[in-house]
Amino acid sequence: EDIMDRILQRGELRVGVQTQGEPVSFIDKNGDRTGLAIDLVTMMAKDLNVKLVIQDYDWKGLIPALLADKFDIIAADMTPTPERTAALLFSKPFFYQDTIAFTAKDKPFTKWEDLNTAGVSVGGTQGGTYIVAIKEFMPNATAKEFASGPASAQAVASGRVDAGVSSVSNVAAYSTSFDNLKVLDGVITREPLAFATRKENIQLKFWMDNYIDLITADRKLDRLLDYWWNTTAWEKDHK
Amino acid sequence: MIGQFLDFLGADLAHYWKIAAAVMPALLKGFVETLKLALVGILWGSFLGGTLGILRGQHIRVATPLIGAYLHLLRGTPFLVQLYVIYFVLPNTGYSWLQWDSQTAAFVSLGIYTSSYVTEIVSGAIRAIPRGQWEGAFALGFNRLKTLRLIILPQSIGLILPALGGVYVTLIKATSIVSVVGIVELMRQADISIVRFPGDILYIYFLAGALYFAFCFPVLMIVGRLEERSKNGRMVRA
Amino acid sequence: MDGPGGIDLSAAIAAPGQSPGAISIDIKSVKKRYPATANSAGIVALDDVSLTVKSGEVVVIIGPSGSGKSTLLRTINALEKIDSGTIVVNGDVVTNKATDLPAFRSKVGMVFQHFNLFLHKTAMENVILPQVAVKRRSRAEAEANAGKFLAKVGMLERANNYPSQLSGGQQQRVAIARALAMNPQVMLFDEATSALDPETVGGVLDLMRELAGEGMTMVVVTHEMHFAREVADRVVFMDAGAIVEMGTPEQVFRNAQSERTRKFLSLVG
Amino acid sequence: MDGPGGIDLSAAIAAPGQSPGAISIDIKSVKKRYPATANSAGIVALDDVSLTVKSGEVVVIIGPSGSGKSTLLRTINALEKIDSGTIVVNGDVVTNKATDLPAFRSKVGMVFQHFNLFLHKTAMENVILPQVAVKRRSRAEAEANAGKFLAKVGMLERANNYPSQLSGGQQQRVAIARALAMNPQVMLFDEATSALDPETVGGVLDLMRELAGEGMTMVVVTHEMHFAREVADRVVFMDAGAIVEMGTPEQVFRNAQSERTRKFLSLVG
Amino acid sequence: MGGVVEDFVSAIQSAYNFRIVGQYVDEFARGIGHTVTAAASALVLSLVFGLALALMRISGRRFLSHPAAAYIQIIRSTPLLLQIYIVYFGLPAVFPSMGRLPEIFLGIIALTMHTGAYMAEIIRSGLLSVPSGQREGAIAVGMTTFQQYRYVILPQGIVNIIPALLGQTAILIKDTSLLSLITVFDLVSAGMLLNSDRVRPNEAFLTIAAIYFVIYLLVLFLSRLVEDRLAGRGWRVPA
Ligand SMILES: Nc1ncnc2c1ncn2[C@@H]1O[C@H](COP(=O)(O)OP(=O)(O)OP(=O)(O)O)[C@@H](O)[C@H]1O
Ligand SMILES: Nc1ncnc2c1ncn2[C@@H]1O[C@H](COP(=O)(O)OP(=O)(O)OP(=O)(O)O)[C@@H](O)[C@H]1O
Ligand SMILES: [Mg+2]
Ligand SMILES: [Mg+2]
Repeated sequence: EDIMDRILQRGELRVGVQTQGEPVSFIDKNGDRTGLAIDLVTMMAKDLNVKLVIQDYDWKGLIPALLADKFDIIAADMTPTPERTAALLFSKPFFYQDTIAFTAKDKPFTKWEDLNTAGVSVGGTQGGTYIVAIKEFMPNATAKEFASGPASAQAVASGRVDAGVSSVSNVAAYSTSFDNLKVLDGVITREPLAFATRKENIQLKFWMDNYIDLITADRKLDRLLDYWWNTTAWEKDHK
Repeated sequence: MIGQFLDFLGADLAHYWKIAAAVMPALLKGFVETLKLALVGILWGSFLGGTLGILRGQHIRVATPLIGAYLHLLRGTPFLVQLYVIYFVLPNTGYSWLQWDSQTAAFVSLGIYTSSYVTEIVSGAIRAIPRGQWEGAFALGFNRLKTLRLIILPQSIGLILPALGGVYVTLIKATSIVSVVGIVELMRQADISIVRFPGDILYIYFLAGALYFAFCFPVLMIVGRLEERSKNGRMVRA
Repeated sequence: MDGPGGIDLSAAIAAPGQSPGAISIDIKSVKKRYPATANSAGIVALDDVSLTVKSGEVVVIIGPSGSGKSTLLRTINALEKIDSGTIVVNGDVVTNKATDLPAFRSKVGMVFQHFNLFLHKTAMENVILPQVAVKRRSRAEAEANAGKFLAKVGMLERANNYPSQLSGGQQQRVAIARALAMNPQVMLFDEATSALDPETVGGVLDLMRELAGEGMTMVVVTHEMHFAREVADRVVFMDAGAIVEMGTPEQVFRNAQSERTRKFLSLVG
Repeated sequence: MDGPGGIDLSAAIAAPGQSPGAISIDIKSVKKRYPATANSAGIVALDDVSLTVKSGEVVVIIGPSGSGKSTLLRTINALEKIDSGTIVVNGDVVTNKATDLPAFRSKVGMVFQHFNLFLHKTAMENVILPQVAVKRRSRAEAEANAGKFLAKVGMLERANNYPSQLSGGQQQRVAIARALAMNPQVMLFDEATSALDPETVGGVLDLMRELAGEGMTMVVVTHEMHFAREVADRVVFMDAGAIVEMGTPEQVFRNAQSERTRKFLSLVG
Repeated sequence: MGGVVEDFVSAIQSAYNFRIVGQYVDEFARGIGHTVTAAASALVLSLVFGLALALMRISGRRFLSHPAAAYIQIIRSTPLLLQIYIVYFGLPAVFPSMGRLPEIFLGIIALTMHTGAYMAEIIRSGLLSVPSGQREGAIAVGMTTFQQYRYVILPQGIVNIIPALLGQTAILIKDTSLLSLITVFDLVSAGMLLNSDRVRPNEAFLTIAAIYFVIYLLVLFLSRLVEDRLAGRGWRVPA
């Protein structure tokens, strides 16, 4: 029996998310879960005529839960790396996110390449691709893995590490919260974001690919990106 | 950190007030969830641990080593992994009755985890009661169960309660791990709130800490009182 | 003894169907071995011991430390399992697996060297609890009984004290009241006075003397030779797990047959 | 006593500068009150007690339970603080705050009713430890000494047993060896035999008798009237925190002045 | 026959792939190193610190016992996570020279402060469990207070609480995983790295569990050794 049949029979699309931050997936001022990824899966469920069921997991639990069939797809900032793609099926990327670096205002660095120096410590989030980026693009610096993005930002702000690496959107949020942070010039890497599902759910993967093609074609995706990403329009509704 | 506190005393009171107002509802919701988890863990863990502890306190040939293995296995592995096995691995065994939702899995694993500590405490306390108390009761015609219920347990309770207090507050650490199976308790609510206000990470953890304190402190106080009572009162031994 | 001693115990003693002179305790060829453990070699604590006690009789067991006196006494109410032999007490075959031991033990009173009062209960409650829990008496009846026996041993005034608030002699008297309140057919005493200071020993011995006088069947392990001489109907001398000498106090103390007995008596007397 | 007793103790006894007959222990007007607690009223344990003990003298203290015998003995080596009065032992003013109590106590041997051997050490190590830790003797010297005194008390064969593997009498003999190995100027015994069974009491009393014979200054609390009569140079009878009677054994046992003493002796004798 | 064995091996390999775990040997070794270092140092330090607190509590002097009691109560009433963050972000703010101490060092301080409070309560009960006669025996032979503890009270008291100390040590070993919050790469971090790189939760979680369990068994074995040594071949015969 195919996964799509099961979703239709159940009448539920079960989605696993994590709370990685604005504007991809977060809890807004009203206590509602929202963000770009959430809007996307909401649209998917609506177009399938099924109910959307969202389950929130800690990063440690997200992959095991998907593999144990607790839900159908992961809608989080999960990058389809070659290793992961060997174990999961990813949809086409629906979005590319820039990875950048930030530091404290009193630090002498101006562009991210300055960080690639022996003795410089750079913080990122555990198990995330930011750490991979630090190790790959700043081999001379020391990578420090924090449990969460905010912890790494706090560490930069309080001088525990020299700089941090995160997504453009996260860094934007950190710079408004800490008044002594600055963004370093240059984009370190671009991360594609995609939905993931279990290996055997082949039809669901194709369905998602097709769906992304469709909403690209009819520009619904562009409108969403304009709202969530290219402008700050979302802030007055949710912040 | 100290700087933050100085700010707190100074100009930024309004800022902290705003953050507290924004995150407290979520934290309180998480706190209720944490209390629920702790309570279930305490009840199940005490019941299961009490039963196993009583059995282990008796020197029964097969039960004692078996319970010992149970206890060491649970104490030797992290709660995170126990939870993982119960929620993610057991369902793959194919028995439908092992397919628990995250709430049930969390309750079951917290209960089992707590029981491993309670077992040790109860069996230790029972063994600490002088043999003469058993013999005195046997000689009067008490059977094993009656002796336990009327003589041994009432006397060991003074040893059990203080130690239980320690376990109950340690259990709190475990409740913060169940977010792995998708339960949003206090620590998870704090983490989610921090994503909204990344600049106030310490302050938000501090607020969460205050809520934990509101659970732990009374538990330890009550236990301390009970300990004092069992010392001062009638239980003075020669 | 400082309490009033005027209450008659005959109600507590006259066990149904036990006419004085009938055999009350019958111990036949009992063997008991403590197996070796990591720290100690195995030991034969009782080596083919036989003894009968008649109803109303007072048998006193004496002997050196480690000779098996306590072990023998404790086998009578099955606190120790034996390896072979039989023990019958007033018709109950103690050594029979089918025997309901708790029910049987409730008919045998035992008094220990270290009293073994329930530490979390007052003197009064120590006497009430077994009556209610084991004999299923009503609380009112148990209380009345407890009052009676505590008065008997002179402990009524201190009925509300916890064991830790009583002297050794006082605790031992409560322990005796607790045993008596169960209306035992037989009383067993294991060095009931050796944890007491010399002045209070007297009171407890007086109480035991009084019980004996009222016709209670008693087996008493003691180091008090005066008491043995004066109160015993029969004296048993044990050594190394065996009964070496047995007879009237006169026979054992004046005219012991074995060298071992004479040596022991010379050291202790 | 079953061990060889032929070792001379004079080395352990002759305290420098203590000629026989000089005052060794001088207790003057000592008062001691245990304050009231939640569970008990306050009690005057020692009420203006004075007593001198000469070097080489054996003083035996008798009296009913709770009369203050232990308290008096324990004040001599400052195990109990006193409220007023002075105590001087061989020139050390025990009641002076400046006195180095540990150093002083190492010159006084004390033997307890419950032995208080270190449970986690063998008999041998019990005797060695205080010599090394307190007297700072070399291990070799301490071992030689320990062997000597264990032999003296007849416990050399069991030197490697833990206290829990020894009978009461054996433990008490080790405790005496432990005290003697410190070369004390004075020995204090608090009911050294009352936790022992009657047969083993003899051995320990023999050992104390021997010590007395060799000229050790001793203060002995005991319930053994035979021993008091035979060994004491002086007998002290205490009641309710006060010394009621004091004199030679003859005077106290045959010819007690006070009614209380006579009553006590009639009950215990 | 061979077929059956192969089937069995491949069934196991699909549930737990040794080859993949083998590729992370270096990471696990690094994680074990940090976990063991942190746990062992914090164990020793918290025993010393706990002993000091316990002695203060039973000293009978208010100016010692009250602060100790308050400290113990407060530490036990607040989450370890908060204590770790306070030490990590707070300590360097007070002592700037500590700003660049290795994270594991600060982690050990935090674990010691936390575990010390629990150890204190256990040690206190152990000290109180030594019969008063033992102390009197020591006093009477002229031991100073220090010698009484050193030679008599501590050796005996510790034997009584070895099971409780073992239990607390088991908790401590697992608590070291919280140091990953402040970038210490521990055993759990190694597992989580495998989990997010390779999407193989079984390999991650079960390996962690097995290694922790081995460490625990070693500690259990050590505690038996200590018990045997202190308890000498059976001085503790039940009364
Ligand atoms: N639970 C036990 N395990 C092993 N050996 C035991 C046990 N109880 C008693 N024994 C041994 O059995 C023998 C008889 O012991 P028992 O207690 O009957 O002697 P006793 O005559 O009562 O001595 P005492 O006068 O010292 O009380 C002794 O050698 C004793 O060490
Ligand atoms: N630590 C204490 N606190 C309060 N009261 C005490 C304490 N120790 C002894 N007493 C009381 O002081 C009095 C004298 O006690 P002490 O132990 O000196 O008597 P004793 O003559 O040695 O008696 P026994 O023969 O029973 O040993 C008793 O009433 C006793 O209850
Ligand atoms: Mg006995
Ligand atoms: Mg005394």
